[in-house]
Amino acid sequence: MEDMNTTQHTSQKYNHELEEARSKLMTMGGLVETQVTNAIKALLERDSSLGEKVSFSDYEINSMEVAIDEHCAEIIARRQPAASDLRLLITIIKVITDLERIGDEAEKVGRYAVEMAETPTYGGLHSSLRHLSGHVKTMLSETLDALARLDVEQAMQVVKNDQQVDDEFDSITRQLYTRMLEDPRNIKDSLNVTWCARSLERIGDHCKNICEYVIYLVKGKDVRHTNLDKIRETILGE
Amino acid sequence: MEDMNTTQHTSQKYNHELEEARSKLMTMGGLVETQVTNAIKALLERDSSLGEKVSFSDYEINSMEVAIDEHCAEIIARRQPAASDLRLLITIIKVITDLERIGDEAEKVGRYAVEMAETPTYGGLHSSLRHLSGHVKTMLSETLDALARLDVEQAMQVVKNDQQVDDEFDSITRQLYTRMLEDPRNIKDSLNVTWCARSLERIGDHCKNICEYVIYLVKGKDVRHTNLDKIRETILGE
Amino acid sequence: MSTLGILLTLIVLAAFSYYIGRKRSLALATPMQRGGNNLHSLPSYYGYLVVAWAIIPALLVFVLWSTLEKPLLTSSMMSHIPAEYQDKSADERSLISNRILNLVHNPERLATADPLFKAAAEDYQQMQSLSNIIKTLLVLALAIAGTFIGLRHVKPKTRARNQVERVVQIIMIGCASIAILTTLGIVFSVLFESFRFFGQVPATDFLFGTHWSPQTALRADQAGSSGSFGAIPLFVGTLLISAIALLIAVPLGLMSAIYLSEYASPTLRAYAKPAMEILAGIPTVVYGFFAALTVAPLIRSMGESFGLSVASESALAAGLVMGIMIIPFMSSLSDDVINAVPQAMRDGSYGMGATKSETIKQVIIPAALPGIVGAFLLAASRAIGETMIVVMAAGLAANMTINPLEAVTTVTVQIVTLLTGDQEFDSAKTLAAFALGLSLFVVTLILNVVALHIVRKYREQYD
Amino acid sequence: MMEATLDMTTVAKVNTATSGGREEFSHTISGTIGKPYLDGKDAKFFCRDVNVFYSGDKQAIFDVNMDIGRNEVIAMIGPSGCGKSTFLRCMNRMNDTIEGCRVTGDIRLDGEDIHDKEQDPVLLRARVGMVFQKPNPFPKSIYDNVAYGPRLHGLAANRAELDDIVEQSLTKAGLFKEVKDRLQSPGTGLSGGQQQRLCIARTIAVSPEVILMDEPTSALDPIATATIEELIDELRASFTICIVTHSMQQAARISQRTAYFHMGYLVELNDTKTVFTNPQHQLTENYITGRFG
Amino acid sequence: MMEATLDMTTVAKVNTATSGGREEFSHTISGTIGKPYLDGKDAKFFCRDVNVFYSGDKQAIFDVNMDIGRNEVIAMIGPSGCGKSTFLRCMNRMNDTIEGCRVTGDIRLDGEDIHDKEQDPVLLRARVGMVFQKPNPFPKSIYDNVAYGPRLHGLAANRAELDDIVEQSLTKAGLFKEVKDRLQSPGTGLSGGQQQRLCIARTIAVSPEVILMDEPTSALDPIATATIEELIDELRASFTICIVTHSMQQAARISQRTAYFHMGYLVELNDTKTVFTNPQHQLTENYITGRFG
Amino acid sequence: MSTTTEKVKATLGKRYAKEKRFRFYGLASIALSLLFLVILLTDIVGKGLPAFSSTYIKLDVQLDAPTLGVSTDATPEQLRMANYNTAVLNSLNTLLPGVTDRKEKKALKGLVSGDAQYELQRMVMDDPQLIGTTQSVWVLADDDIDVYYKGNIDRTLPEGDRRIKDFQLVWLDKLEAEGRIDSKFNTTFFTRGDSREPEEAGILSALVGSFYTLLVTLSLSFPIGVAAALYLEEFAPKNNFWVDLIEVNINNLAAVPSIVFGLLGLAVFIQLFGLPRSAPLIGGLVLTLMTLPTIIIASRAALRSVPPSIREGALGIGASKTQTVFQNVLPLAMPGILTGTIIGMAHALGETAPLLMIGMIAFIMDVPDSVTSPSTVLPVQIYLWADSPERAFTERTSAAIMVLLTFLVSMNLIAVILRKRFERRW
Repeated sequence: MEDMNTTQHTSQKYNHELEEARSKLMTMGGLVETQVTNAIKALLERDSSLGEKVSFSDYEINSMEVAIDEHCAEIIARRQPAASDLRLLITIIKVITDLERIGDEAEKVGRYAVEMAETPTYGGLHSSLRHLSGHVKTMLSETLDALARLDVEQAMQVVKNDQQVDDEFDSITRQLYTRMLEDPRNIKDSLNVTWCARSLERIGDHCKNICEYVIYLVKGKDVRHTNLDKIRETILGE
Repeated sequence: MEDMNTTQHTSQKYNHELEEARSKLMTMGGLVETQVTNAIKALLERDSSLGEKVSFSDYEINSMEVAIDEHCAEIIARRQPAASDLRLLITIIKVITDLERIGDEAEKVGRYAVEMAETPTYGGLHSSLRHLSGHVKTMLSETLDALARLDVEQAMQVVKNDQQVDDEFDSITRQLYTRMLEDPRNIKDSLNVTWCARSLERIGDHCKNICEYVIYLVKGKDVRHTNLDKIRETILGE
Repeated sequence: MSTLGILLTLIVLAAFSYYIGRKRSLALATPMQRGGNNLHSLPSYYGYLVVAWAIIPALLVFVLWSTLEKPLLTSSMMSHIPAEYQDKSADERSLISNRILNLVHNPERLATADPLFKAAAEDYQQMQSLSNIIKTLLVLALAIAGTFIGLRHVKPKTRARNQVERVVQIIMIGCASIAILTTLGIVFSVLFESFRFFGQVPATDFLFGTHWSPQTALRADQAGSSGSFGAIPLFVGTLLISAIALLIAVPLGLMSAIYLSEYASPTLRAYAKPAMEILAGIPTVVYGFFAALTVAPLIRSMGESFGLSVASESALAAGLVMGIMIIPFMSSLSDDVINAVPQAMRDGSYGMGATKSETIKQVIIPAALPGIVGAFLLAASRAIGETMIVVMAAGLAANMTINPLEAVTTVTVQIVTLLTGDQEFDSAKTLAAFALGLSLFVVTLILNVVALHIVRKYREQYD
Repeated sequence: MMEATLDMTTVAKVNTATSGGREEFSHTISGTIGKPYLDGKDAKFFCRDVNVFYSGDKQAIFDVNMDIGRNEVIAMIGPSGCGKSTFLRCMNRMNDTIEGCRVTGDIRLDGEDIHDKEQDPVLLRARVGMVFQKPNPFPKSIYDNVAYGPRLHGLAANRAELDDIVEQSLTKAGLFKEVKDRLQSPGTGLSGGQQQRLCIARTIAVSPEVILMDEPTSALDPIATATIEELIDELRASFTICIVTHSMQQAARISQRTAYFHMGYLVELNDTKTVFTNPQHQLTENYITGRFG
Repeated sequence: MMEATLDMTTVAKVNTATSGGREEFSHTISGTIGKPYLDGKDAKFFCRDVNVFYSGDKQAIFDVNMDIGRNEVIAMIGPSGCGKSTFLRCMNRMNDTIEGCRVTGDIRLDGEDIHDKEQDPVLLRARVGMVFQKPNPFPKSIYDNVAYGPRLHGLAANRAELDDIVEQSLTKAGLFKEVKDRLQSPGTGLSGGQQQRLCIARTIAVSPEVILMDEPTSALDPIATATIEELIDELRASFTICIVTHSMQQAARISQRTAYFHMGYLVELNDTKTVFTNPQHQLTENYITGRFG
Repeated sequence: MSTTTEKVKATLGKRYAKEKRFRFYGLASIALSLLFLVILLTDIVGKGLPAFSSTYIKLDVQLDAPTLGVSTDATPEQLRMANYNTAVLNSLNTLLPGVTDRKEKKALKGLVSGDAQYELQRMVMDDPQLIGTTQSVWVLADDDIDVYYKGNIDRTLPEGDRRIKDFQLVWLDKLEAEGRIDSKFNTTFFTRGDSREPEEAGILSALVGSFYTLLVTLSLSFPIGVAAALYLEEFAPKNNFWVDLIEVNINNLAAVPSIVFGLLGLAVFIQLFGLPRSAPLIGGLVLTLMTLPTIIIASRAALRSVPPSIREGALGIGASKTQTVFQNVLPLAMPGILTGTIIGMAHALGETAPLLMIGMIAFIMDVPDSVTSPSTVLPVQIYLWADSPERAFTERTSAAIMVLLTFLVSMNLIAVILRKRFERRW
């Protein structure tokens, strides 16, 4: 089976239910993306009110997670899905956990952004942080794109990009360490930045997870905890 | 329905499959617990070889996660479970994600333990860290216990305890900050300790998640992202 | 040995050959694990196989011999009588042969018989006993030889079961073919005599003539000596009586069936159905008696009280009783077809809010209609072919009328009249009966085939 | 009225049939668990203390209480012989056609007692249509099958009206497209699934308010079953539908509420989602999850 | 032998039946997808290029190739009329009993060609037992039902041996406990599920190597079905089992491998888990997920 | 309330009226049919019951040797040829002395049945010692006397309109006063063959004839019928020309008028094969051909009612086709087959028309002793008697019908019981 099943179920209602689960997922994804964007914006532009907004908006994502989980459980109970439908539902169940965690991380970033809004500059860190958050934002939006379009190629791209995010995070950590050594007054700010960077890095990890689920959904193969070359081999080679 | 269904399915094989899923879950839980214990031990006793062992053992947990996921998907596809059986499977699918993350955190702690084995002392932090890790260990083992015995009371206790862990983490963070300000040479170590504490705190969070799933599994009610009083009300009051 | 003796001996032989056949197969078998053995078939099949070898050839020869014995002996006997008798006509020769055979069967009369016949009879007796001895010996020899041949076939590899089964199947095919033979027998016997009849009386006269008076004159100079054989009055009479019968039987039978299967309580059904069946089981001769002695006088007296002239053997009486006779036939056939309509159909209609009678009229009857039409045709065929009632209650006078109060005669009545009593097989009068039989057969055949076709199509719909 | 019946405490010790012998179960059925009652306004059918007896003393249904809502699909499930079909047949008094069957209790359709002396079963069955296990089209043309009910009850004043009713009913049953060129050919010539849809069209044609379905797909293959299930969902917009099914999956797929019957008792009546993800009674749970003994 | 048949390229344009009319599908069936072949050692049945024709030119099965393993439960699924039952009946030559049915191709049981002239269908059927859709116990006592086969084939030398076979067979069929006190009562007096297990016991009694089952639970309720499914799983230890079922869930529950038939073609034969979580052919996927057209 | 409800309500009254009417028609049909049955049976029973008794007259017969013309040591042949007639006459003369008129004399002799002298003959031949004694003997009265005593001759009619004249009535009154007239159970009816004299006529020969005929019919039609049914239902290839032909033939033969079978018997068995006329063998053959289709059709129906799953089950275990059929299907179908056979036999027993064709209509006094000796059968006997004008024959006809019906009803009863008994197993 090369592509996802696009024909319709005999039961329109079943189609509708699956469609609903997917669109809820995408809505949640959109919400999470907004949260992340806002958090990053608040962080970079030191917008404390936006940061606050982000930290208060997390409950929406949380309640969406619960609702989608329930919806999926109901579909499984009522429809006895198999094959691609079942994979879709399991993927959704898994993906929303990651999305919710991304939301959590965004919330944290938002909270730190409020705290850090007072700090004049992050010094040289600003550009690194901007770079990292740009990367993570792209990664998230590509992830959601791969999820929406069930695009395996793009998902694999994201998995690959996660390494870059990790590398960037490492470089930021090193910079912060240096900065703290340079001037102990920076320690508090630097620590906050570290936490933010850490959260952003984790968002990247979650994106990677989501993309792995997308590959599972489309290809029926679980590629988690497998290195990239192997994934490529598994998916395309065979 | 007051308790979990303990009667047997007409299909012995089905019983067996569900039992297997559960026991795999418990095995994974055990493995994670060992990892966490080892990681903490390595951290507190500055045992770099144990820390290395922990950081290399994570792949086992990862592969277990994939295997259990697959097993659950197969049962759903083949058995069309409903009611408590379905909740069990969904819970397992959800719980293993958290377990795997706990494993990841343990791996991180292990890695930091290796790094920090050189450091003579953590100063006053040692006892705080010991305290926190003791707490987390208890929490994890209580969580696994609640999971094994499907004990809602205990699960609720764990959910409650998470707040303590968070508080302890905050106090450690504050101590570290002070320590870094005191002597910039401590910064590197302190940062490592922070990361470890952070990981331990996250393990606590994951334990809380798992316990919320246990409540869902037994009571059929999703209590995630609900505050504790409300949970009590939902579960016991109604 | 007598026929019975030979048959008994064969039965004993069969039992014996079964026994040794079975025994032998067991002796040849090598046992395998769990009680089984290497025989292809169960031991009893080997027994049956030997029996088949022993009995079938012997029995065939026996039957063949017994059938051919008498004609052969007779012809050989006839060839031995003096030449002056050989020239006689066939009739006379058959007369002579009958007389000789008579002597053979009644030996006490031999003493007083014509010496010529006596010699022939004695000759015949000798040949007969000789033939009997040969027959007995031959049959028994064949049976014993068969047993041995059969025994030689008893080997573990022999597919005894398959062979026995083939034999059984051939016997069954033979049995099934008797139906064809019967039809052929009917067709040829009736056709043959009918052709002879039409040789004497033109078919058109028979089919379109309106005057029926088959009595050939005793003296040649009497008027109408040849008789007249216009069968139209008979056909009209038959149709009249049948129509009366159907007029009574069809509505009554159909409505009874409907009531019994759709309305009646189980108790009523339990009593009424067997009661109707009794009506069906009463022999026609009883109905005839009833019609002739009770109904006909009753109708006559009732008719007279209304000032109508009613013949003592009126078509009405015969038709009425025939109608009664056909009621259970009609009702049981209708009952069958109504019950064949699936319950689901009724539920469907009740579920729509139909009343019972609406369900019956609009769903069940239309669904059962082909079956009911088939039943009607079969009833008609039955009425046309019915004999005893009309023989006893309808008249002999071939009136061409459709007045049910007059006497009419029917085809079957005429056949019986013409063929009972003394007959000469060559007279037109006797042969006319066969011609009538032919028309009766053809008409009922057409009705039956059409009816059965309809019923079969109907059944297939719900099977 | 809800209060009056809620405190009813028919505590029955239930013997659960095992496929082998009979084994005593400790679960008791005390009233009905779940949401058997609806707001008075929403209830189309209102059933209280329904008991059904078969010839002699054999009781098939024990004190069933339930409301059936407007435009909902309610599914009745349970092991064979649990009384689900018997209960269904109470609702249009089809049990009247069974010798020796006696129904007691209060069943109301839009507030009218269906056992009332004034209530006519013929009229009732026009209002409460029924579809059966085996497709049972009459041996008439497709057109006449659908026109049967309207003709019977004199619902169409003339041919044009009748044509209209037939076309609409067939359309609603999702069959019109498939048969519009052969309305005069016999209904028995259709495939199993089409026949069943024809039966549904026939039932719709008299514009009933409620449609009862007694295992409508048990004689059909999965494909035809899927089509019928889809149709049932569409029909919900215009009718109240009660469906008995031995396939719990089917109940899960098509119903809004599910009633679980056990040995003549209504054990649980709840939202379908709840029944299949979190049933309240142990017996329901056992049945749903395949723990039969 | 695998290589020889793998490159077979029966490319057939398939019309998928929709419940309404027929619609052309673009999917092609070119050979069988999945794992139709086993190692020679493991294969109990070996089927190559099996074609079945009904009276005249109607072809019911097209070039089916499959191996059936020892002690596996292989399930055959597919829409009605897909040929799954027909194929099943090839394997013990039950198709011989159907007028005008012609089977071509190579079917081997343990390497022996079952269509060989030397091969007696009667003996074949003793080796390849069959259980049918409707429980069909003979109207004899339970004992005689089970003893029928052993008597027929002369498997028991004496009464004690026969008793032994009967007891063992009933025990294997999970029925002995339930009926041991009434072995002489008629088999038709049992419940549906018990009857079906009796039929299984009857089949086991002649110690077949393979048991074919043709929708063995379609006439049973869910409880009896569950018991039979459980039994099938236990029987797998001693027999090779081929089961035709119209319930894909059943196939999912009990089989090791699942074969999907479509319009006479074997579309996919794969591990059951694969078929139900990740089928390889679009047609299989459509059927499994309920996308019928 | 919806418009549907209103519309439906409007039509209800009319619909229920129709329903009632229809129901009534059905009930009336059944009532009418059963009424016919009751009338028929009461008519027959009413007419036939008297035939089971007959009137006897007690005579004191002097069996002196001279009158009889034999002595006590006479050979049986001589005893048989003795003159018993005179002895009877003498005793009558003694009883009713003074009869001189020729007509009256003849009437006097006609008081007792012609059987009286044979009754004496039997007595004497049984015990030659009776010769020389005077015996008091109950002898059969003449049929007219019998009819009179059963109340079927009205004394009040003018003398010319009745069969018993005034002087006879005087005699009878005298005899009755002496207690010499009595009514006893009619054993003659069951122990004798046909006779021209109604009081002597019995049904024994017809019964035996029927028995032989049925024996032939049963022993041929049952095995052949069952074998044919088995072949057609279980073995015959479908859509085969010959098999279809056989089927069409059988179905058709079942509905061919019975008289046509008579024609067949006449033309084939008697003319072609030269088998003896009037023999149970021929009757049996003809009836076999006639009942075969019935048995085959009934057997096939019985076979078909055995569910195919039974066959599949047996085949699936490895039974061959023949084993399946004989071990599983046939035993299950047997009750149905037997029922069909019994019903076929009942038809055969009641059948008349074809037997008329093959000459079983002959006047047979003797009881047949084999399947080839000339005989008649019960229904033909009924037919023959029904034609006889004597009132006493009408009685006996009805009585014979009662006997025939008894047989038929019991056969049908057996069939019903059989069906009931074995139906339960399904």
